Amino acid sequence: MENNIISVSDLSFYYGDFKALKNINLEVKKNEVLAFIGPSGCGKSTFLRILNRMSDLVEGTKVDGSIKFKGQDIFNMNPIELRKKVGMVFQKPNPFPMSIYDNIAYGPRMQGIKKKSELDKIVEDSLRKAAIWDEVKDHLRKSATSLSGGQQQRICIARSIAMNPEILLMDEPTSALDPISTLKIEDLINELKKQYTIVIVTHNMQQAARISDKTAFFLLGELVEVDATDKIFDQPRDQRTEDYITGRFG
Amino acid sequence: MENNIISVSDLSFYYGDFKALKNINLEVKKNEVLAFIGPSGCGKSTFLRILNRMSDLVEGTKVDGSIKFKGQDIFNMNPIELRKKVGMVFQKPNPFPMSIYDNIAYGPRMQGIKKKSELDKIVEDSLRKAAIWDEVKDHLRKSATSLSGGQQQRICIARSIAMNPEILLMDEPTSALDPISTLKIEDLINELKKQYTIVIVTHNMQQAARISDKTAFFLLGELVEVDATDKIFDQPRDQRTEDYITGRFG
Amino acid sequence: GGTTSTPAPTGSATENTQASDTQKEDTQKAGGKVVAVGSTTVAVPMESLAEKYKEVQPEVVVEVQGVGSSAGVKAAHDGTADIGMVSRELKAEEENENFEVTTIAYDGIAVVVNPTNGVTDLTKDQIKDIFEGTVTNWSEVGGTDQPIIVVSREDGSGTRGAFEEILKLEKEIDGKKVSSMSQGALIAEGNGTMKATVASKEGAVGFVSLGFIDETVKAISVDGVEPTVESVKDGSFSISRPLLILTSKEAPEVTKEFVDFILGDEGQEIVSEKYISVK
Amino acid sequence: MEAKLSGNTVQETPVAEQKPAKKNNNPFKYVSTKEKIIYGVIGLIAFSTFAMLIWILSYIFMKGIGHVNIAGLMPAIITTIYMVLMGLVIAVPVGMGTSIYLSEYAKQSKFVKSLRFAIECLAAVPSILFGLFGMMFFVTQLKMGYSILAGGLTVALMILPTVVKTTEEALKTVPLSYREGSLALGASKFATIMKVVLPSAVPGILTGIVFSTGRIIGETAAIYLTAGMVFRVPSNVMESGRTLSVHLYMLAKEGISLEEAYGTAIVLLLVVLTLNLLTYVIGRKMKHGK
Amino acid sequence: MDRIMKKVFWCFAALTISVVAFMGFYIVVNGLPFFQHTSLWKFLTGTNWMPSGEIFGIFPMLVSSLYGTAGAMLVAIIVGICTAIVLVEILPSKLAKILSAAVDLLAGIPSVIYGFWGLMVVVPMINKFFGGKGAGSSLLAVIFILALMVLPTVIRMTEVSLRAVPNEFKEGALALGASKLQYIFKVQLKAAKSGTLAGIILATGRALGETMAVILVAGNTALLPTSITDPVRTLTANIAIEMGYASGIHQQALFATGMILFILIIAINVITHIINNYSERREGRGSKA
Ligand SMILES: Nc1ncnc2c1ncn2[C@@H]1O[C@H](COP(=O)(O)OP(=O)(O)OP(=O)(O)O)[C@@H](O)[C@H]1O
Ligand SMILES: Nc1ncnc2c1ncn2[C@@H]1O[C@H](COP(=O)(O)OP(=O)(O)OP(=O)(O)O)[C@@H](O)[C@H]1O
Ligand SMILES: [Mg+2]
Ligand SMILES: [Mg+2]
Ligand SMILES: O=P([O-])([O-])[O-]
Repeated sequence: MENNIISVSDLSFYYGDFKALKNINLEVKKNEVLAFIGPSGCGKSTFLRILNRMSDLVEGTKVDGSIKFKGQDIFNMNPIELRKKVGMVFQKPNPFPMSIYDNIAYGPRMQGIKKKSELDKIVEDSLRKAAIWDEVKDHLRKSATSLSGGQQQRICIARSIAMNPEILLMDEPTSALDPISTLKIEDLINELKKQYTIVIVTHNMQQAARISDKTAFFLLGELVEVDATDKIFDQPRDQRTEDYITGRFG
Repeated sequence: MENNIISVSDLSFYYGDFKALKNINLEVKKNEVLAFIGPSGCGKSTFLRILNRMSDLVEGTKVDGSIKFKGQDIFNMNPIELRKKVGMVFQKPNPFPMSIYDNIAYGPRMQGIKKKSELDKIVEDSLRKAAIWDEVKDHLRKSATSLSGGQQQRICIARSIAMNPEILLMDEPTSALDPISTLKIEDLINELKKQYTIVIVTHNMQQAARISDKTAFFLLGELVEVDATDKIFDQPRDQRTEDYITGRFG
Repeated sequence: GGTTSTPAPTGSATENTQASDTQKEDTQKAGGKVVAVGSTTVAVPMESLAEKYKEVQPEVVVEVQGVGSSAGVKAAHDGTADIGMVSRELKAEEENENFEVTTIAYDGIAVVVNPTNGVTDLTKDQIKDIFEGTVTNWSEVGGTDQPIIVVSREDGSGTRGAFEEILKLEKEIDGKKVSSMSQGALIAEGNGTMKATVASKEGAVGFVSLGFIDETVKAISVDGVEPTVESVKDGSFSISRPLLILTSKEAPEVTKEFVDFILGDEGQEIVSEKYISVK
Repeated sequence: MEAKLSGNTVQETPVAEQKPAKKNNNPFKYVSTKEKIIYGVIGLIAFSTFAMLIWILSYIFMKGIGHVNIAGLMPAIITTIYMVLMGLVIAVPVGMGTSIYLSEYAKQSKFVKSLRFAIECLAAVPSILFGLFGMMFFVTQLKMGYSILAGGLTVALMILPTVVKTTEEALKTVPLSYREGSLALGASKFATIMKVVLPSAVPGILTGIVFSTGRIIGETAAIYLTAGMVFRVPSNVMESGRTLSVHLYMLAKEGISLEEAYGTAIVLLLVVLTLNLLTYVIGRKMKHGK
Repeated sequence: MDRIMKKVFWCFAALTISVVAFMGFYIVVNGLPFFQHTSLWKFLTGTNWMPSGEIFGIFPMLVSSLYGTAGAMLVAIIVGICTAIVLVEILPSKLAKILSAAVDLLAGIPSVIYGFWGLMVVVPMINKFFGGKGAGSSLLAVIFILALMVLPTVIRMTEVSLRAVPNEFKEGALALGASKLQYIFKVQLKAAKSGTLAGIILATGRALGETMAVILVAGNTALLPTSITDPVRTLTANIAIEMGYASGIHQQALFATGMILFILIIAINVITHIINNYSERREGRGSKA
């Protein structure tokens, strides 16, 4: 149990009267890559966004149940502190309209780090870890929005890494990218999992198969099944999972 | 040869000084589904948009070579007439901000069809062919923009069909859609090919494999290879095609 | 300039005003319009005259635009106006032999202060000093200790021109005669603004046409003489000037008739309520 | 390790029930003191803006409410309407035609860009300059005299750049995909503009028109320098007239009847308010129509 | 049909262009001869304006116009941006909607009403608290009224561009553990820069060009102000006040004043344009690399 970095118990979530998540129970281990799959609208994003309380931003929502991050109830935490430890990467790469350097330094500066040398180091480290240092090291002052989609996405990952989080949440981080960029991000994820715990939402089942240790299948707000990825893809326990995976669905 | 509805010979295309397409030669047979694949920026969309001269809209472009539609040089045709025969469906569903009915009736009305009964018939037929009649028949007066993405895309297909074209060009028609809507559109394409010639651009190689008879692989403005789809995927002649298809690329 | 000026479909219709009884509506639309442009001072009696004239000549419309004396001369010359209204003597460069200048009344210019001001009488020299800015506190001229706020009119105003001329508010710069009015004076646009400004600022002093005097401001006696219609008429109040109108010698009949009306008994009676009639 | 399947019996979680409540009750729970101060300052500044608005409006309404004399102001109201109609009738077709040409037909050459820039500059020119021009050119040179015509032409000129610009902006917001969709169906360019582009741009164009109307209603100097200030219902466009704004200005200047000035100000405000409301209603309708 | 309509639209465009060109030309032609009488330099730097003596120097008015505009903009920018932030990010959306409508109302109030209110309320108040040579009619009153008048423009444009900042930025910042204020000041305002700037430029033009409201509260003394409570005359007021009384060389001088104003406004536009182009090009260059 101590090994669980996140424990979700009996979580339900409502948009107004609409119950988007129904009594979810789930545990995530340290340094594990967990993939969420499921048809559109099943609640993958919703769930992911609760994990770092980005869901607070939506008005008129309600949570039931509890989520513990390293044993601490996240709803009793300062959300700002929580988000520093639980980073997030979005579907559409969203670098800020500033230079590459400022994008990465944004978080550390926010935390009060002012010293140039220290910032330089963080920026370089993060960009290296995000496997994009070589491509951008000569134009750190260039606007991040002028990069290609795949590069932007890696900048966003670097931006999260610069905060030194413990968990990285990724919501379809490659769905806006071309196949080659996608491959690069997947390689990166395989690299990152040595250090971080990663929860990733994906539409693409091949992707889930390629990169994740465990896979969770959502359907209509329910968590149907979660298990080792091989197992989910080869011999799912639930008929619905099987239907979905074999593409005979809906 | 008479069977070729489109013959492209030695076509080059320039955006200003940039040669986006390089000496393309290609033939499309009647009632065939031809898929264009290739990495981002290789010129798939550019090529597709030349086929119905939507490329005219971009200033500062230049075409070399010829394209024949049923033996007639398209660059000597009235583009308006050409576009009536060569319909187009775009990546992002783009229904007009009018009712469903008016969307479908837009083209026929433009051609001078005013009679209500006649229009009604065309609207119903087109919606039926686009496999969306049952979903919308009771709200034909509803705004088309309020439909879901997948429904909107089928409305756009119906809108093209209402013009009774001979060819349908589709530029990544499912890339903005969820898997279930995608499946529906794919089924629809399989249905439509009985009647229309279809040229489709897709990012998704599985999709190309599922729906097309022939596949053309583009790379950096060149048409590397075009052949029966099975062949392209199982035993491509060109090394570059193989690299791309197996994902070991770039 | 002159006759062709009257805008719009007028022209021919003015000639047969006699036909008015049969074609009343037509003439009213097409014919009688007299446009009077110029001095804001003259505009006041002109409005009353126009109002009265409507009873005498219902078909004729008189438009009065109080925009300033110089504009009046210009409008008359270029034909924008049938009547130019001027509240000062014409300048040399404004003389034009094709135009007739008619005095319709005489007007006094009163020095006014805020009603709260204790000062009631000033000499001409004191007034000059005040407006030139050499005297800056009311205590220097017998009032309470309060800064004087000088309010003047805009350059080109007939009232200001006449006021400066009569009080010799003039000096020479580079051989040119210029106004010696304190440059720090507030500028009020038109007689009305002048009155409103003086009425709303305690230490203010300004000057307006006699016709504008009411209880919101206090008129000062000059050298012991109160500014009234009578004192101007008998010449004991010396700050006065003629009110003029400028018309083309080839003015259309409607205009001439209106001018005749102004100079006639009825017209002068209206004028004499606040001004000094020419009779 | 094993994830539990969902749909199990609901556990009792007393903490859970308090959470949402806690979240909503104190939004400042984790806000630092420094930030609280910043919030306070910003809030105060914003509040002062609205306090000012309320101050102006209430001041004028309190002072003038007993002196609203619509019948007495009829000449000014009618002149105002004339002026607005005249300005719009001239400027709107010309302005819309211009922007349609510039954004839909013209090649985006340097020349077109500089034209667009010239028009943009003109939009920033103060109205007094239009008045100056109108007075010298229309009133004097073309011998229109002080008249509704001269005034109308002047205000038309004044709003023309605004109409061009707002129409262009509105056309810009129409997604390219609409045009492509229509053209790909074999529609001609003109048909595309009339049937798809313009209808989608209507809300934006309308806003521009309302904005221009507001500018005409509120204009003073440019109007009295060209349309004069005769307080009477004009019977044709060659006659002079006095709009509400000019009337208010005259009254404010004269200072004779301040009550009447306040009353006029109220009427003027009501006209503007109605106009605003109208835009809002039309805007909403358009949105829902979609 | 298509071609005919193209011609028709072309005619409209040609008409607009010629009208625009003609107006600019007209003002210049009527203003230029004046500079035979007084040199441009003397005109701009002369401190005396005495039309009766044919002495024309607009320096005090130029300075007053610039002071008034700068002062008003300073206030309007600070207040406007703060108000826009409150509307977009702090207030619940329903209330914000109502207040936005109120801002529109503020924008729709004719300038003469601002002037009138300024004359009746602001000027006496300034006189009471600060006094001054003009008994309240002052540069301060001008700044106050102008700030109030251009405020809606600044608020509205800022509000619109703040709203246009993609939600992704907000999510990105908050997901990094930024507080709301940190997001607003470090990301959102930066992203909304161009729209906000456009609003500021627009407002500056309006402040510089405003006439009637200014005439009513400025005092219209053509002297160089030495204190903020001194009465002033702006370029626009100069034209409006004397237009009716001017003739001959005096009138040309007013046209020349108009020309200067025209050039000032165009200069503001050109500068903005250049700045815009520059920053656009910088971004553009980046995207190709
Ligand atoms: N802000 C919201 N307000 C109301 N309902 C919402 C909101 N966001 C999402 N929903 C609803 O909640 C359900 C789950 O949405 P969610 O975005 O989590 O799905 P998803 O699994 O991420 O889908 P996709 O694969 O399309 O991203 C959907 O039915 C959606 O319509
Ligand atoms: N309007 C344009 N002006 C200049 N260059 C263009 C333009 N449109 C496309 N290009 C260039 O032409 C090339 C081909 O573009 P095209 O859009 O045809 O690619 P694509 O294969 O459709 O890519 P994707 O899969 O991303 O849609 C690219 O290098 C692109 O940058
Ligand atoms: Mg999602
Ligand atoms: Mg493409
Ligand atoms: O308006 P005036 O009478 O002073 O010219």
